Amino acid sequence: MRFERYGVGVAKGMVVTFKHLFRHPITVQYPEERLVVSRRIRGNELVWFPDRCTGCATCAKSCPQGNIEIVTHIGDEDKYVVDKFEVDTGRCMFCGLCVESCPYEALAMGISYERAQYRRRQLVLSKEELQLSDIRRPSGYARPKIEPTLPRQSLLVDWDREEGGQKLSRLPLSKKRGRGV
Amino acid sequence: MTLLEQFQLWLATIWPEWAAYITPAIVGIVVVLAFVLLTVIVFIWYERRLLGRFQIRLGPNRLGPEGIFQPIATALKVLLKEDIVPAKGDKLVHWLAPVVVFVPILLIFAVVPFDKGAIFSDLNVGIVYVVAISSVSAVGIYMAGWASNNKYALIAALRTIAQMVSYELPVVLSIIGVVLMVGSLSMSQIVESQNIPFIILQPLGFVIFFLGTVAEMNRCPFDLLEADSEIVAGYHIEYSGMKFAMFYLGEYGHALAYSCIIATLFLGGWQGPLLPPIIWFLIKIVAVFSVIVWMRSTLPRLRVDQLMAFAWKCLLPMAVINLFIVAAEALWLPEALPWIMVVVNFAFASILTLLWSRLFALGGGRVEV
Amino acid sequence: MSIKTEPFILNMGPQHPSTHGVFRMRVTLDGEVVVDVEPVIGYLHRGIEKLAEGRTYTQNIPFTDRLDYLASMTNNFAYVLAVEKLAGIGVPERAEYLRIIMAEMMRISSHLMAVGFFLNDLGAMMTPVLYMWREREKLLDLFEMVCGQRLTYNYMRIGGVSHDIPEEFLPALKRFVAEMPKFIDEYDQLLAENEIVLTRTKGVGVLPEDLAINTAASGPVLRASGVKWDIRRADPYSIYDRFDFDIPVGSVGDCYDRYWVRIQEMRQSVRILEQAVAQLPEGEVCAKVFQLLRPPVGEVYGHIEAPKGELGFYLVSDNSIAPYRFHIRPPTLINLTALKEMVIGWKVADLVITFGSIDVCLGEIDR
Amino acid sequence: MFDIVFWILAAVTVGAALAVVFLRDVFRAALCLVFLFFTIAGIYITLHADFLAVVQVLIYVGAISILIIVAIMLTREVWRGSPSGRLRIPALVVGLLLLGMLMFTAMSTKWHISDVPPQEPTTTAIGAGLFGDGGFLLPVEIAAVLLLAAVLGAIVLIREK
Amino acid sequence: MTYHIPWIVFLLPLFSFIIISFILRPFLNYRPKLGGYVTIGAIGAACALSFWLLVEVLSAPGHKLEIPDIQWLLIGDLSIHIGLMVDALTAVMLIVVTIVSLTVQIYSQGYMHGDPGYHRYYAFMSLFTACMLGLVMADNLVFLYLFWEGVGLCSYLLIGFWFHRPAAADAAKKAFIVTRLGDFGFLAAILFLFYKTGTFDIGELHGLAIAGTLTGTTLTWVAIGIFAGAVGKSAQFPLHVWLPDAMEGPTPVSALIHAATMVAAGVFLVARFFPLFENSEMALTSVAVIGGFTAIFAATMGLVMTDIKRVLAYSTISQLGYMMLGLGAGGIAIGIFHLFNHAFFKALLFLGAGSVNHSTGTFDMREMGGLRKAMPWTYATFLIASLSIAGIWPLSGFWSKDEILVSSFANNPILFYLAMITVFMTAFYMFRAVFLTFGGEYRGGASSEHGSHGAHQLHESPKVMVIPLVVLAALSIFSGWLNVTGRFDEFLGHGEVHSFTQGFFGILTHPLPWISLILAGSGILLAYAMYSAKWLSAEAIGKAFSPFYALFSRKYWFDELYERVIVGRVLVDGLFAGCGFFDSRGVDGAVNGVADGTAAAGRALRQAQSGQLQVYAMAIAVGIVAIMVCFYLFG
Amino acid sequence: MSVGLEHYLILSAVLFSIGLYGALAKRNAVVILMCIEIMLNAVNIALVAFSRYVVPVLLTGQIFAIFVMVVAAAEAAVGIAIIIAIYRSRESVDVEKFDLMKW
Amino acid sequence: MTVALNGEEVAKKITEVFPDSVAAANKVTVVVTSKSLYQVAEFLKNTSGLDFDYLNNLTAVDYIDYFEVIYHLTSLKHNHSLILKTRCYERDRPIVPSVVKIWRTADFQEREVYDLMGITFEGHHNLKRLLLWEGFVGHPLRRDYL
Repeated sequence: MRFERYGVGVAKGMVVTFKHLFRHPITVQYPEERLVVSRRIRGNELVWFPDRCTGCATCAKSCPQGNIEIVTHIGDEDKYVVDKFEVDTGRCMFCGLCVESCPYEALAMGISYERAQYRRRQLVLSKEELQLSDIRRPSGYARPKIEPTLPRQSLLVDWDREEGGQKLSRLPLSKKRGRGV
Repeated sequence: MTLLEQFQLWLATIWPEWAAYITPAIVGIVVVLAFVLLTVIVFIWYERRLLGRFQIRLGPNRLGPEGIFQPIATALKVLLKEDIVPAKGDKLVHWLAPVVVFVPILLIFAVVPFDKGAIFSDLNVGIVYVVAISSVSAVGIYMAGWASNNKYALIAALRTIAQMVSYELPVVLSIIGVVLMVGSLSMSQIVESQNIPFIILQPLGFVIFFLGTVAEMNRCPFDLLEADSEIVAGYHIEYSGMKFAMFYLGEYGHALAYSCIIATLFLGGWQGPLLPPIIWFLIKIVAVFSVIVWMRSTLPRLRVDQLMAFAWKCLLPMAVINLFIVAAEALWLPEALPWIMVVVNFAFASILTLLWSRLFALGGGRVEV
Repeated sequence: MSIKTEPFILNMGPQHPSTHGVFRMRVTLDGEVVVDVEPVIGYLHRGIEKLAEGRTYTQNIPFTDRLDYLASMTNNFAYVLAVEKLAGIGVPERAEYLRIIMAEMMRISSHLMAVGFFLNDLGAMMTPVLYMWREREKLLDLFEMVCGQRLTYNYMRIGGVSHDIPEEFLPALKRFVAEMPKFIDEYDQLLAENEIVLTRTKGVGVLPEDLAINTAASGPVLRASGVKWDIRRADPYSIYDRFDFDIPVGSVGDCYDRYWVRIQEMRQSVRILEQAVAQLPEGEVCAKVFQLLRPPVGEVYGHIEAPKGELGFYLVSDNSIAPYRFHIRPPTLINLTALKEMVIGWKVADLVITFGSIDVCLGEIDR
Repeated sequence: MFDIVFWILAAVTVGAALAVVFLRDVFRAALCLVFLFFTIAGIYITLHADFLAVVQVLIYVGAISILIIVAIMLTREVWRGSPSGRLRIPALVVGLLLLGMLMFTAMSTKWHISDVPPQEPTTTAIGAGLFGDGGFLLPVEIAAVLLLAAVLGAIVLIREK
Repeated sequence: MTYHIPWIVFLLPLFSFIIISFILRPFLNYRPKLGGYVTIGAIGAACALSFWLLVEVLSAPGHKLEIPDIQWLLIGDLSIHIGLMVDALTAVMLIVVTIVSLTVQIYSQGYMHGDPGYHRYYAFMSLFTACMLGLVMADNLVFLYLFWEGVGLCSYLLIGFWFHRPAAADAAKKAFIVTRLGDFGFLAAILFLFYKTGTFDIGELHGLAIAGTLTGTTLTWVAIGIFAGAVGKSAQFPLHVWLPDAMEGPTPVSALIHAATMVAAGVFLVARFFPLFENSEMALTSVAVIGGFTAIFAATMGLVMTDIKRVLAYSTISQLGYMMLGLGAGGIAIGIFHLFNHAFFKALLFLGAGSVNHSTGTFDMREMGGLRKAMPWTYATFLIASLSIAGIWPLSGFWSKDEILVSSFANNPILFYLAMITVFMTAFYMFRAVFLTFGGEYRGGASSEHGSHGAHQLHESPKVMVIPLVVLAALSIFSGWLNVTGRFDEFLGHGEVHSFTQGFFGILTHPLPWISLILAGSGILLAYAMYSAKWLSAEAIGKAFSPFYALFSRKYWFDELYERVIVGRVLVDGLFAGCGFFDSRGVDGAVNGVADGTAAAGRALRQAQSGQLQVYAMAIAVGIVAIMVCFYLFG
Repeated sequence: MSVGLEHYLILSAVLFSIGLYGALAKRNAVVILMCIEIMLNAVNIALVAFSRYVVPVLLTGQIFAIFVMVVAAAEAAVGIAIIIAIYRSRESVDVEKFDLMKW
Repeated sequence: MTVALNGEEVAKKITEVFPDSVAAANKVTVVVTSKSLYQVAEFLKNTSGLDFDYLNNLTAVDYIDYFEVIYHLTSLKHNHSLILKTRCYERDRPIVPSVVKIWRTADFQEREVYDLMGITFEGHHNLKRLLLWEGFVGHPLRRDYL
């Protein structure tokens, strides 16, 4: 090594880190603070609307993993009645192809991201579990109608944006406690 | 006359001799240990927070106000972990190694003057004692690397030997520069004779000493013993639990000890205006430690041959030249005019830096195989 | 002068901080000097090529996400391009632009990781990684906004892209494009001139030009060796011929050149993004393509310039809904071919940084 | 006070020395040697030779023991242990005889013990003794040359042809 | 302060050597010029200080500076001092050495440019200069001898500078061995002198010689021994054979060492011990005779050489003979004055030859020619030097040479006639060289071998080489004028006023200069006739005088004589064979007898030698215990 | 009897004898080197003890001890170099296999 | 724009030098016999005007009747490309000469094909399984592997 620049390079780098010492950290204090996720978030669950579902199994066919298990019988009015609609979210890769392919918008991605479980079995979601509830809400992925109803995503690009001459050094966060957003 | 000796004299008037001899020793040990352990814990927290801020993170901030109790939680977590000894390792040596690393570091604090008279033992060979004792921990690191029966650890052990031995030379030579000015090896006298801190009088000596000690305590950019991207964690790769905690404490204790030594040798120790001396001393060690953390947050690591070349080709010759200059000045410059020395030494420091950056290369590194 | 020692074998990996995944190098060391290296791979082998033979063309898109997971959108892109070429499908104009915007954002994101972890391998204690992660997070936010995921996007579709971009996307992207050069300057200031970095990287792990071509190295690795070969220019796909950008070329082919080329490519990508954003037309984003696509019998080799090099898909169709043969030409596996020649005689630390400077992704190597 | 310290140190020293000789594991023997060096430094302190004690630690613990440990590593004889040779019994006899003679000499000789209290600190005195007038300046120079020659010799011996 | 100056003058080049070879070593790979700058700086400073010293000496009483000694060794009662003496002789020599050395070093910057041994060259040159300065300033014999050998060593190293060439290596060895023969005499003389007087101090020896304590045979033998050293170093007959071969070294080396300074050390040595010689008629006569004979002897060989450097080498031997003649016949001042002038013009001639070589790539005059146009500066300076060496009024050579002629005329007429013939020859061979080299048409240079030096590539040497030539040319013109009024003689302590010190033009009123000028002029004319105008055919003359030609060109078969007769017959066949016989029969017989007995005993005893360290250590330990037991039991 | 010169001398003698036994009896060359270091240290103890009790003013014994340390350092360096050099050619550090000096 | 050379023209050039080496050729590909593959590859790399110095991709397809090994070649100098193929019909032990000596890049790719498709490349210096472990039974990418 020849210090051809007398250590100027080292000093320059040290100046950069020193400058960062006075910048505001970008860390988010999860779980007290949460970033608002995208409106199109593909959270790790699915939401199934039984009333819209015709039991056509397009979703099951489009799934690359063959994760969706659907059992139907022909009920009244020559319509399929869904007996079993199970999704193994432990094997699901949340590609969203089932949601995209559903012709009746009966399936949607969820917006939740805290779905860790202690047992693999618990990741297999049954027909009842998949339905819309307080903790299971659909995201706007491939569902343009839902999309505008969701809150605006917090972006890191806006982190030190200046607004009205004032520098925002905080991310737009949702401070709500509890699961989901 | 240190405070402990005064205490001992006073005790001797009321207690039997042996008790008067032992009690102050115990009191001193307890005070120093308490200081070291407390400060180390604070330093661990401080480094993590500071490093976080350098990296635009927050650092630990959950436990206690500003996360001050995080090191304690970490320590608890580490203590509760399973103690693993490699099956083919040398169990006794594996157990001894952390002790051998940690104890010498504690011993260094025996001669650190925290305040006027506040020194555990004002040895008249204080600074040589520091150098001698700190070289012992190299043996400990070597033992750890050996006993782990792991190739990464062994590489680290070999690096230890090379690095510690190489960097000891420039460190000692730059210490001699200080000793020449003071005329004594005693740490308290070194502090007392610094009306102008030696960092101003001997800038080059300070830089050499600082870099040398950073290498001795294996901090970035000389942290080749632990180089996590190359040899994973080096010598403590096979350590866990309490024994790992000893190494961890030892590492920070080392940093603390050398911060103290740097503050004592070059920054004027506890001397300073207005504030009480102990506060000044703390400010100085924190400042030194902050610079070390700052370097760690910025600089990449040297390669092993460059590290050795840096010691032998850059630091050692510069230290020798610095020693000559200081010796000449100590001989010939009038005592009354220290500022001439400041000017001359700064000039020499910049000239030498320029020369060395122009003339010395640390070598290519490729070996024909 | 060297002291004679007996060489010993060190298994670097599969669990090692610097192997960027589960990669193993069986290294023969003489002291600290590398005498021999043999890469041992396959720890992440999932058999994607075999799996793909049993799935439809559309269903295979999510699998391509999992190749180079640091640049999954690019993998989508390469795959759908190959399928479109095989089946002769046209793509709407807006979709072309969106694809290129995504590909270039992906390139920046991938290079940020590559450079950051290269510097981390040098020992720079996570700081560059964290700084670069900050910019990468901004990009990931944008990706998430578009397709709802941060890592495996599954965004491209045969005939276009799956969704149009939301309205807040373009302002955010413009803002990113405006501030990104400033941050790249900051990276340069942080370590590009650092003496330690220069000493560690200059002349280390040199891949000479002829060897680079002979080992079919591609991407920044090839360009760092002084070969001005970029598929975006040499064999323009999609609409890359409409953009104005330079191809940074190294001179020596050492680790520093690879680092430098990546930094420069980020600047060029920002340039392309600026142009693409300015020209973005309105319109459809996906052509009408039958879900169970049956391309005519034939074969195709489609390749694009992925961030890590030439990413190729070789597809054989037998007019069924699933490809008859699905082969991926992974750039980083082939870039690794010359690893042994690059590191022999250097130290362990140089092996680590040379490996880091190649910028591998094990998801892609093992497939 | 010093008496107790001396007895403890002496016992530990002799124990460590015996361990060096009789331990089978060479690496542990070397560690015992390091320990021995330490205790000898302690013995120097009981003899009011503080500078020498520090130097003992610096040179023996910091340098020589590391050399020895490296040598053990490079020769890789640790697992083969440190067996005794054919000369075990004669060596024991000679050692004991020599010990007897030395102890007899030490006990029977009338030493001229000086009443002057020991000097402390010794650093300045040793410095003056080494470099002062009528001192050992020439031996110091020769020692320096010896060290240089030893280093060069070691390098020449170690380097590959 | 004045006392320090000689030391500084001596130490500057020495430090330059140390700095180049030990401190600058790591940088020289990428800063090759550094070595040259250091040397030039050191010698330049030494040169400036030498002038200061000269001024000091001029103003000092008795032209002698008192410099305190430093005790070096104390062996018993004998104390050897390191000391320097600066008197008039030393001051003159200092000037000569430093000026020539400085110009040569500057010249070498150009000449040695790009040589892989560039810094080695400068290191040796510095060392040589240091030794030479030490030699001329030494005030005792030990010191003197040390540097005497030192310059010999440097000469050896520099002749063999291109040691990969066998010729150079052989020449270096030859030079070293032949000069050792003379040094043997010198050493013997020193030891003998010490045995007789008990002192090494030159000043004291002078005193003893002048006071007459040292007389008779002792003095004569001592003087002859010292002169033997001088003969070796100054390449006088019969030890002249090494000098022509020494031309294998780099040309600047030839200029500095083998023309201007080291070879003149022999002359200096005789001058230094002149009080000893003065008191011995025989020694003085032998100096003169050897000198005079060498002068004409070498000149004859110079007539026929084709290698320009060899011509100059023989010319050097011849001129050194002149100096010896001057010393023997006239005294210190006359010999040294010729040394003084000769140093400049001979260095100039060599450097000129080097410059020619730089351009043509050869030293063979038959392949040169016509360089006058291509190298005007070299030509002009070479011509000045040639005129000067030929003794043309008013160039410097004229003044010193004719002074020698005058003094030899007064002293020994036979030598005077020989010297007169030499004047003619000198003029002839020098101008033969000038016309062959610079006149006529270019004959191809080294291109006949490898074609790299075509005529169109002829060029003047770079400035850094030309400037030293010009400086030396100026000195060759003017240095002789110092003695126009006899100042130089006076300075060197030469009492009698000479006929030659009668002013610039006054000299021309005497007949002798005219004779020598005519002789020199006819020599030049003959050379012109033969080699420039071609009135006479050189080949024809060569044929006509073929026995002489053969004799001259084979150098009187001296090399063969030494090789075959002395080394082959006398040493190998005679001495060595005799010794061998005695050794193999007498000594070996006795030894073998003893050895056989010993071997038998050894065979029995070696059983104890197991080769195992610990057994031996055990023996030692048992021995110690046994001794202690014995001590207690019986002591 | 309080600790005096004799005690130190006996300690020195004991250490020296142990070292001697080790140097004579062990087969591993490195261990022999270690034993030699013990012997040197024993000598040093004696020297310092003499210095303390016989000539406390002069400190000559301590100065001698320093020289002994210098020699010990040199000896360790050269000795280990020799051992390693032999190890390379003989693949062993067993002194009973070193019989190069035989006959 | 990379120009795909007409296979038939290239085939003509090849047959001029190596008759009987081309098994088939069409607009985009040249199929050569596996025996002459090495020579043809060398020819393609070293012939001026062709200069295929860059082997983009090497793979194999199992067509049940035969294996086809495909070489995608590019010339960086002229910016043109060619698809070279060879076929081997023995299902038990298909053998193709290795081109590692010509294009170093074939090292890993041939190993991969050997691993997954079971084609032996003769002359490869280190033909071991690449992705799967030693001792794995079968070659997964063959059509008959289940």
